[in-house]
Amino acid sequence: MDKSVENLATAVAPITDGATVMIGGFGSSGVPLGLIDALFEQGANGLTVISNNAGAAEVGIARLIKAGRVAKVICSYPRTPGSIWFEKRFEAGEIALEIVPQGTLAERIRAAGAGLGGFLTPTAYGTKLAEGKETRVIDGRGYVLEAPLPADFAIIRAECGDRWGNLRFHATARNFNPVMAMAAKNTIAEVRVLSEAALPPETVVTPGIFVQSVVEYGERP
Amino acid sequence: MDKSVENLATAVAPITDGATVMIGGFGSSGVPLGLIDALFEQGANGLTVISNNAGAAEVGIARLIKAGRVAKVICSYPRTPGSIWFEKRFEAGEIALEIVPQGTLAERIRAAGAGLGGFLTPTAYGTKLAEGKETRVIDGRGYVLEAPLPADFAIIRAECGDRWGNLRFHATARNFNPVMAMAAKNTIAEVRVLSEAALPPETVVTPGIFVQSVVEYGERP
Amino acid sequence: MKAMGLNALDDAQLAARVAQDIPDGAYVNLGIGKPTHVSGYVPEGREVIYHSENGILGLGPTPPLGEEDPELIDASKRFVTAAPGAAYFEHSDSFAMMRGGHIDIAVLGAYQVAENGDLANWATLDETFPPAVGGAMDLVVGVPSIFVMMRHVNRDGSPKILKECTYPLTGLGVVNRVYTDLAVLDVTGDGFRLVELTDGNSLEAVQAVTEARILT
Amino acid sequence: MKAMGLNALDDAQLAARVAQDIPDGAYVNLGIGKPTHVSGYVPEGREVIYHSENGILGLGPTPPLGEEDPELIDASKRFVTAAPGAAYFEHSDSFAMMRGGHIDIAVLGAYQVAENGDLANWATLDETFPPAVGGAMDLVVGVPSIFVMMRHVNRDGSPKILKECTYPLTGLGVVNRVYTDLAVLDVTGDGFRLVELTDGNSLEAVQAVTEARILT
Repeated sequence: MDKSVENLATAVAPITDGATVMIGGFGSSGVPLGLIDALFEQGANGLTVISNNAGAAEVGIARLIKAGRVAKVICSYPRTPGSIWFEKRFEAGEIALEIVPQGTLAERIRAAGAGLGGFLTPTAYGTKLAEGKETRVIDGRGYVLEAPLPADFAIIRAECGDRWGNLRFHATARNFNPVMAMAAKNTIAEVRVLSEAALPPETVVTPGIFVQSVVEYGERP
Repeated sequence: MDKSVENLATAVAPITDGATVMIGGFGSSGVPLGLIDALFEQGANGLTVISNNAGAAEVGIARLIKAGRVAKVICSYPRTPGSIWFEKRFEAGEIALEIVPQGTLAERIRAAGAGLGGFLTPTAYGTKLAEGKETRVIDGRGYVLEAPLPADFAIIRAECGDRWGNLRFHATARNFNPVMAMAAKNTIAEVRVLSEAALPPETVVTPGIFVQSVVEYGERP
Repeated sequence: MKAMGLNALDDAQLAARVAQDIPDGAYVNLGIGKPTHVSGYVPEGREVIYHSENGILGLGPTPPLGEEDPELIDASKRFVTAAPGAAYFEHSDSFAMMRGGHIDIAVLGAYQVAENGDLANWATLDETFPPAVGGAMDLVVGVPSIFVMMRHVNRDGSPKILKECTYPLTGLGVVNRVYTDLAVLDVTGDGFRLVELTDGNSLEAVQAVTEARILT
Repeated sequence: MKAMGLNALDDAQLAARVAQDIPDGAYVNLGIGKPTHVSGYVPEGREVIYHSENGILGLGPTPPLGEEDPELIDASKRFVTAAPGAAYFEHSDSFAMMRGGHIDIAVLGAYQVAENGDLANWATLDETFPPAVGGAMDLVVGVPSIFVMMRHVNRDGSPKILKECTYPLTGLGVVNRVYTDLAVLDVTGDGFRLVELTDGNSLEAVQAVTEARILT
């Protein structure tokens, strides 16, 4: 079994126009910048992006948004300092936005990966973000029913991977990358180091079953 | 911060009559045998035990069941080869049983630990184990609504721990131990090695926030 | 017991037959009992990754006597090893793999299979035994290809391949293919369809020990 | 801006005041902005474990210049270090800690707090900005002690401590205690109850800049 692919362009080649793409990272940590740039070059259009933030300055997701390639963003916090391109597109009505509380975002992604049909969470109960959603009260506590959030692709970043697709992360660059790997039909992982040897089984954070391809990209953010 | 306690007896002292106790392990792997024996000596009675199996021969959970200390078992598979004491008590009507599919058991435990109010799972839809439960069909697929399963105590086993309560496991002895740690009000961990130094943060599987006390018990199963 | 007058594969032959249909690169969960033996017969050159519900992906062969790790076991509680590329994980992740559709094939034993794909393999009608389900119900809802591997008939000669299951169900409409000592059958929208007969058996003879109709 | 004629703590004094109420051994989440500074004022001898939503428990002090790890940041995206006993984890585990009641105290900023404990701290009524919620709604439902830390009044002198919030809510009835530059107030079943006044302030003067009634 060898899930490694030669370069970033090959890795992102399957991503089609209109695809839903999860993009790992939180702030600038754990963002698959190599894959995002390759996706920029590749040209896919009309994307729905699921990510915690909406990019900053002119790099990463912001680069895709600036180029008008993103139709919709599903995230918890689009207003990072420097997220000028998201704000511009949003004000102009050129990009759709679904705001999801961060923990609900992670849990909806996990539910998709774990084959669940939804879950009840107390988060956002009684607030604007629960409007139009089914709710119920259990033992005096209010809950919102949230649906799983799957994706066609996930592009994620890890510190180290092997040819079986096993991944290990560095510090807080772990963030959304493991849950996103679970939830996408096709998960593409950029790794700082592609290990010749198999990762020791005890140290694996994302087991290879959740990863369809691995590509080395040595640069650090 | 120092969550280590001196011995097994001190560790299990808080467990009261009638408590709900999660017990980690799958088969004979990852079972906190030292803590179970200490609980046997300690005397708490009328326990509800949540565990994958119901013990075998006369050790572990089977020892508690033999002594008539367990009022109810919530598990997926009580009929391990050699689970004679469970079967005896069950046939005599001396122990209550709630059978939960294994994945639903793990997920209900996790839901309790994660503060969720329940979840929809396709598992058991249309079967005897979904009888009396709320169901719904989403996109043509049937789901059962399952409730979180919390506990007063979890007694679990890990390979290595530190005074902050951080834990690391060995091979398939990991199993239910990490989710149970999340779901109990008071989690007591037996560790083969209590490390003087903090575990490296990248290698921690169960973060110390989920563990209230740690006790060294060097013996292997 | 063999069905009278029919050619029947023995357990090893049946395991070898199933193993032929496990492709290179597949993620596979093998159930307790007969299915466990399938891994020994997968043709050379195919790398198959075996999952066990208790938290390992990449089960390797049985360890040599004396080299067992008591904390490295499979779902049957047998000692195993970790193959290259293996990973350990906890139970909720393990069942996310099963329920979430990440495992390609599960091979399971069965008491009964019905022509609509219903499977009964966790409880009989005998109420003197406490029920025990384990991970069977999670596997059948989540894994896209469910292969059943069993004797074609019960020891008393009664059929296991039925119009409708009489035992409590494990899952509804979940079985894709049934491998028995007498035949291989696919479950289709119209019912069981013959894939192949064990050499020397006639369809009529196999149909005679099968309650459900076998389409060709 | 200070409320006219009142003695007001500066940001450092306010952080120090909050820090006094963080007990030894507590698991604490500090929100973006003013709350971030609380950790610098926790009295000597107390070991407090700081959680950050992006996957670390055991935040240590800011690293020296030039020794930053670009992949080790907190929720404010500032460079941090890992304290002894720290652990890294992924997002769904991080929010299980928050939502599941495992973190003891969260210190948050606020636009508005109401006398029933309602909190508004994620959106105003200005619709020209895209909304952004982050982890605030998860924290307030899950953490048993929610401390709000803010100026007592807005820059224009209008009250932030209200009978009812007018901005979109973050959570309903979630705030336990409010620390401002002018006073410390507990949220009780009957409304706000005075804990202490900043030295030199009279209750009357503080009440005059507070919409909700302050009980004593």
